[in-house]
Amino acid sequence: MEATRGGDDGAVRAPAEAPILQVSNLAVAYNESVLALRAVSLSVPAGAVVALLGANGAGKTTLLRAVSGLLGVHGGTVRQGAITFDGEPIGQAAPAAIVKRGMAQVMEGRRIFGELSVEENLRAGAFTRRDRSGVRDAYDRVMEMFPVLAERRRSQAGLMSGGEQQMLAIGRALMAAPRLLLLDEPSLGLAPLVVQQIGEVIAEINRGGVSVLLVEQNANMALGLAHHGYVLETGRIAKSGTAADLRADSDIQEYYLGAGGGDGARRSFRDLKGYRRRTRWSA
Amino acid sequence: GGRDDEGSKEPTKKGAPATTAGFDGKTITLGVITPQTGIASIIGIPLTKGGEVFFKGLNAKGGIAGKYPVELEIRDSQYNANTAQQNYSDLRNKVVMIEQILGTDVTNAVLKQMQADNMVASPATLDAEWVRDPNLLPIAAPYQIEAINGLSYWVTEGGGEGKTLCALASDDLYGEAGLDGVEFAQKDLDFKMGKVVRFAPDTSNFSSQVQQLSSGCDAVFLAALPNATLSLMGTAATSKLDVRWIGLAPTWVGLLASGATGTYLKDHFWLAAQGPEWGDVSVPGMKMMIEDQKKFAPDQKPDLYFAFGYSQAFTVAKLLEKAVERGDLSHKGIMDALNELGTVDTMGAAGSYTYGPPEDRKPPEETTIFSVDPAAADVGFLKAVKTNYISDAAKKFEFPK
Amino acid sequence: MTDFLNLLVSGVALGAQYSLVALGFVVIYRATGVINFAQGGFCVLGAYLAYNFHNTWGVPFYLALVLTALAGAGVGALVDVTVLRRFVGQPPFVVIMLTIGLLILIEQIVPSVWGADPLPLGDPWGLRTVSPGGVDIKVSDLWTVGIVAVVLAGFFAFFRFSRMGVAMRATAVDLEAAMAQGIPAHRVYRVSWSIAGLVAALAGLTLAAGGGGVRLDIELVALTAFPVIILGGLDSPGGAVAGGLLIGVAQVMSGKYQPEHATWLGQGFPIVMPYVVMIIVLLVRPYGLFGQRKVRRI
Amino acid sequence: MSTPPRKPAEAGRPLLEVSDVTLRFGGVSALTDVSFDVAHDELFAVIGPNGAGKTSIFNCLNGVYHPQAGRIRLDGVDIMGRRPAAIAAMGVARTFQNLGLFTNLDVVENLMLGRHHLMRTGYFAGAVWFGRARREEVAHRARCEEIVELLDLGPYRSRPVGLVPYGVQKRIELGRALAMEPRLLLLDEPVAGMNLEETEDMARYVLGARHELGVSMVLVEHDMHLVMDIADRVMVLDFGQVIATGTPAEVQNDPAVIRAYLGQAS
Amino acid sequence: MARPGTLLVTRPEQRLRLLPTNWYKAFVILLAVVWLTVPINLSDAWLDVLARCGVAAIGAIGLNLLTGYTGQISLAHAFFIAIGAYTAAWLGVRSDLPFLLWLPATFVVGALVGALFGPFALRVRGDYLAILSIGLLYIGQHIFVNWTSFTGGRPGTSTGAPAAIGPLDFADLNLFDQAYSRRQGLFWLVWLVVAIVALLARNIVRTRPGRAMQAVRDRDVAAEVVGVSNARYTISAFALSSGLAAVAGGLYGVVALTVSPADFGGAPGLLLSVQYVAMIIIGGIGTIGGAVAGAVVVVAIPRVIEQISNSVAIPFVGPGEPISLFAFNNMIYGALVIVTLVFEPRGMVAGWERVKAYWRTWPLAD
Ligand SMILES: Nc1ncnc2c1ncn2[C@@H]1O[C@H](COP(=O)(O)OP(=O)(O)OP(=O)(O)O)[C@@H](O)[C@H]1O
Ligand SMILES: Nc1ncnc2c1ncn2[C@@H]1O[C@H](COP(=O)(O)OP(=O)(O)OP(=O)(O)O)[C@@H](O)[C@H]1O
Ligand SMILES: [Mg+2]
Ligand SMILES: [Mg+2]
Repeated sequence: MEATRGGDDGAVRAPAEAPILQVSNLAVAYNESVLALRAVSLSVPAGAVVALLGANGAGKTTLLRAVSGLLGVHGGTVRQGAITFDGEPIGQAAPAAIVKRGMAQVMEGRRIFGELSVEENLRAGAFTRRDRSGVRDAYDRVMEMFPVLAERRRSQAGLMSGGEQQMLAIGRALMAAPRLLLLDEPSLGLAPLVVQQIGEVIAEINRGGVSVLLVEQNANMALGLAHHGYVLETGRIAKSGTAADLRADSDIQEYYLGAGGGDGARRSFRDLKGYRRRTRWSA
Repeated sequence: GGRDDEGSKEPTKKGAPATTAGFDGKTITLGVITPQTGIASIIGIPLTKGGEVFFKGLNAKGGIAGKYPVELEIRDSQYNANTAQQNYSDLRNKVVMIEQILGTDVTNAVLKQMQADNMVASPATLDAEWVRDPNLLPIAAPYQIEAINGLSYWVTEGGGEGKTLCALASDDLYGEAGLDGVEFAQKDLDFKMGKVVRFAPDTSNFSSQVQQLSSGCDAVFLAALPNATLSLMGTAATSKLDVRWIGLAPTWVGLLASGATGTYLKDHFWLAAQGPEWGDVSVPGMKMMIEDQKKFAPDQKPDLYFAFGYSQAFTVAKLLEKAVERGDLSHKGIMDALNELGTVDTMGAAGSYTYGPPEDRKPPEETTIFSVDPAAADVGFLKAVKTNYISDAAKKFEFPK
Repeated sequence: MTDFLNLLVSGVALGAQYSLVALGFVVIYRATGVINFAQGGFCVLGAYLAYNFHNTWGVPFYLALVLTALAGAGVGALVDVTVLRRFVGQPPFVVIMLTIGLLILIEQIVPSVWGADPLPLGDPWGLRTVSPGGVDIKVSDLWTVGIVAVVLAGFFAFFRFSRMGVAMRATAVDLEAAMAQGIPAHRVYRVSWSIAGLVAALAGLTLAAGGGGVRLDIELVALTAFPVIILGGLDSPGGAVAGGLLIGVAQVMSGKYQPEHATWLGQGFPIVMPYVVMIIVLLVRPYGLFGQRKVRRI
Repeated sequence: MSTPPRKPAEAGRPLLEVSDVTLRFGGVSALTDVSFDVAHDELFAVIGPNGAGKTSIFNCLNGVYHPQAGRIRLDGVDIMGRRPAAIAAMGVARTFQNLGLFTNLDVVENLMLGRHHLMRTGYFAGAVWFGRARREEVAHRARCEEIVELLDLGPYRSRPVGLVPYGVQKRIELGRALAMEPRLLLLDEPVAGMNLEETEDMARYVLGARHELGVSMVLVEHDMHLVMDIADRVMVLDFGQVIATGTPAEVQNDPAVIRAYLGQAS
Repeated sequence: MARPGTLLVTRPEQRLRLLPTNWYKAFVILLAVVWLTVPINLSDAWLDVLARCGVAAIGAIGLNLLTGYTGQISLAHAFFIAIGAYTAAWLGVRSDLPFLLWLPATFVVGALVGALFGPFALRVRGDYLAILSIGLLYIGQHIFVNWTSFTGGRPGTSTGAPAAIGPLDFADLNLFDQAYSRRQGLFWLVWLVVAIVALLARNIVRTRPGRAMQAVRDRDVAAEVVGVSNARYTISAFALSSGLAAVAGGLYGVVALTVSPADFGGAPGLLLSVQYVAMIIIGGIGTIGGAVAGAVVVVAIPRVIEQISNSVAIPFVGPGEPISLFAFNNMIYGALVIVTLVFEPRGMVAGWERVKAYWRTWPLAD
């Protein structure tokens, strides 16, 4: 799809100075043995959309887990480095406490509560909120955004189609009214029209002052929305810069956007057979 | 190791017995396999206590034959057949005999192994089928006799003549033994037989049973275990079931005498059990026990099972004395001693039991009829109505060969 | 007819006791997906605590009832804090094993503290009955039914209106996702174990009241509650009560009528009966009468 | 640039014939009178909005769902009402939208499970080991190693697949499906969650498999570039109904399809 | 970290070795030596405990095939053990079949009965199945009590079936002019069967049927879709597991000489079944070695505790103290279960793996 906004687009709020999320020099290991992140530093300025790109297994999800305090569930530990949220270290905080401070996420693999109804899923998303009217407004907005969910309010979430579940996962994260939203591949399995819509939603939320850390394989959309971007490669930050810089980068075009970045020059998937890939940029 | 180190070295005739498993030349070690934890420990603990107190008393006098003190190796069977087998394996080369083993299932579970080892055990269960088991040393009148005596008392002295008797029995070997007695009594005594209701041993709600008994019964014979009796009597009292209950010894537990149940039982319940009223020092066996109890277990509350354990230990001591006299404390030696033992008189505590070769054994026939007195804590709420009663019917009962 | 009504009443009373025990299972299951084998232990502990409050420390009975409930909740919370919280996120299997370990401990602690002999609770209900229309109803049974009703209503309100209600179920379905929604798993578990402890203590108390006595084998009722919770549906409070009543009545009725009319079913059938009912119901409805089907979609 | 889409094989009857399949869940109609054919060696794509019923078609094809009406034939044999395992043994393989890997087993074991229906070792032979079990293990493992090689799964080969990254799991799924040596391969969103590079890899694997093994495929995917590039024919579903079937070019320009699914972009 | 050895793997056959390294071979030889010498050096009482451990190990392997490998939770294991014990009594004692006939026949009967229960598992799942299986225990008890001609009713029946393989009568062993006690002989016999069962089970789980079982466990719908019939493998796992339970039951009968419903029915049965579940959890779910290790620990630990606490003085514990020795023993047992799980929730085998991994990476580990 077409990139609609860039970092320099006037429609998006200019990011404020102080980073809302700061990850510095982070190393993470699973089971005391597999090093998934090595010395990763990254920051999300308050009010900004930051895209995080990277191949499968690069460690994107791991980074989000570290930020949201969920590493322990997977047997992961932070080996070194620090994470601050709003200037305060959250390295040791419990996931619930972190969410309570204003961080919500769309998890990899949807992870909706299959046995709960759509409505209950959304209520669970608003767990940390006490303002009833705010919750009701958020609920109405989600329903408006995804009419499919409204139709199936009372049905068990687990029976819905993959894409419908993904919408629910996004809706659930929005219910928390976060200040920082972590999105792990929100467009996964969504139809093109809906992807477009999600892009708009993210932009809109961001206009409302919410900072976003966006992990996406749909690099076109991600870099279209983001002010900044990082590229993660086998646990290291391989590239970073403004979205515009990244879009102009030839490697990014090669691996994420399709050669040339524009539509005309895109390689057809049929012609891949003899194609030899360029060597990677990172060691 | 590994070999059965069973079999004593050279039985020395009439001299000091040779050392053997459970006897180091000085101390005689006996095994106990009994529930010390879990629900059945209500019975197992006082029972074991009674035995311990007896042997403390005996040891104070020097021990068996005045020179061999006795030690008990107690194992907790948890009332579980499987555990009991392991308890037995553990004990078999450490003890001269099993002084006490509680539970029909538990005893059944180890009986086979005991036969292989020539081990003698004294079961704390009054099953008649064990009267003639060469490896067992039962004491007191079996359930059948208790039942017959109880019913006989009801018919002859309790106004039961010509009336209708119903029965409520737990659906296990113990209940069956009781019902055997009822069946026998029916042939000999003048009463009509009403409903016979059986219930699974772990029943906890007796409303349907009580309702079945609510019409057409003047008296109800009861073979149950304490926990069942508690539930049952609560329901019976609430339904104001107006019958005469005649319960076997294991139906009893002190809590029955408390509260409204106690009031109900006072008028409606007789217990047919062995031994005199607690503290009835006119009976020599009881006198001896009370003396020992005061000395060695002053906190012990009146308790049927304690008294039973005491009498049991008394009988076991007699057997050991015989074995010492024969100069052989080996497992086989004890079996032989049991065959030669003759009559053991518990001085009124649990009747006189004639041992000897299995086919000649003859259990005692006396049963005491108790009534419930909620105020009489000093006798364990059980007042003897008729001490060591022997009915004519009981004398006719033949034990299976 | 009064015979039948009397039986029905006893069946309902028995069923109410089952229900109360079963409700304790349901909370834990809803929040953790674990069948708590220690529930019977909690019941026993509750009964003995009630004994202490009322008899040893002389607290008036109805106050003792409240204190017992609170103490039960405390026991649940304590168990959670000391042991269970280390197991958040472990597979249900492990936690079930853990509850078995707990049961073994409680089974030994209780007689070590209070002795093995049954004790009188000394409740004012005793064996008192009321007899509307010739049907005898035990006062203690009326109270049991009342307590069940209150607890059930509390459950409904809790699951309906409290954030914790949804949070519990969410936690049971997907712990990690729940934590990612800001649901504090530790607190959810503590709350559910406390509620389970509270309900268990009340169950223990009602079992000991009405002449039953405070005794170790109160624990066994929890075994009988297994078919009850399955019959109703492991995660359904309403189901626990419905299942309890159904089994209670069926058991009492079969106790009377099976020996009279269906002797071919063998001796001691009423004990097996709950399981037979359970198996039949499960074959028709694999998740019990009111249980929620596990969602399985690919 | 792009080679012209391959013609569906004219000769003989199609490999897969789906006619008038209707599937309802309570009130929800997931599929209404859906009909299509897939020829031998054809790559047939199914697209449509979320919840249109694409996955449900797959579920009907391999016997997980039982449609209320309609007929499904594989090579002329009616497969409606058969159990999934039986259909799999007839040569229908699939990948799952939400991943259906055996998470505690490693990569090779997962692939070996794909070959389950090609093997014969039973409990007895397995327990004895020497003889058939050993022979089969050796032979089939060798085939699986080839697939590991082909899909670049080497680095993950002995890890429980639950612990490997999402994208790799998708590749393992493809591998397992290929290990089944199917006649018909159903791919449910194989490149979801992959970046361009990985999508290209996946496309290569898929096209390679098609060339070398000659499998027919049904592809469900939301990545329009991929679909339009590699599919021979495309069917579009909306609310469980077929709204268009045709070559990628035809479908792409169908106004109904644009309205319901594609939007103005692409 | 890959083990250095695996780097050298070049052909698939090499991955298929049961004992991939010399360490494993040495370990197996060590086990064999222990097996041979233990009866010479231990007292009969301990041999009895160990024989029971071996019996339990066979049952636990069976349960692990069902629960650990196929993911079906069953608490009816005691029921199938009972079936085995009664069948052995019937075939071995009353019909006097030799060991090599009655033992396999026990497996067959157990497997058949298990297969009958299998279809329930297809309909009812997870925890519901677990409790449904408790129903089987109670119904089993009802049958055992009432079907007296087969089971002997409540008092039970004798089960000292023959234990001779050819000229070697393990119940009364005479070898090279040396007589061995029944318990020595039975130790050798039982653990021989354990070894055979473990080997066969190990082979099953690493070949096609075993993989299929694990597939059903991990994701049953997907398994079905790749061609693994859920019905077939669930039912056959039940058959296999109950067949092994029955073998355990048959051997239990040989060790115990008599069985009755009090061993297996109702509440005692539930206790026994729960113990089997404890074995596989504490040993390590989904491993054959774990089942064996768990069985040894769960069966032997109470006896070990008993021995130790009998010989040391512990404050507040003992006659006249607030806590009886026996209550204390059980408390320790309960506490041990809890502590083991706290320390290593995935069981002893996982703990062992951890230790191994630690040493392998030792210079690197911190
Ligand atoms: N629970 C775990 N245990 C062990 N290793 C893990 C675990 N989770 C992830 N890893 C490893 O950590 C690395 C990074 O994985 P991660 O899931 O963060 O990648 P990702 O960038 O999110 O990939 P994808 O795009 O496929 O989602 C991978 O090598 C993966 O195998
Ligand atoms: N087992 C089921 N029970 C109830 N409804 C179902 C079930 N399976 C599918 N549905 C419904 O049928 C419709 C079609 O679902 P399906 O999964 O086939 O959609 P899809 O086209 O694959 O969508 P997506 O692109 O989001 O994966 C959806 O509305 C879904 O909720
Ligand atoms: Mg990821
Ligand atoms: Mg789909």
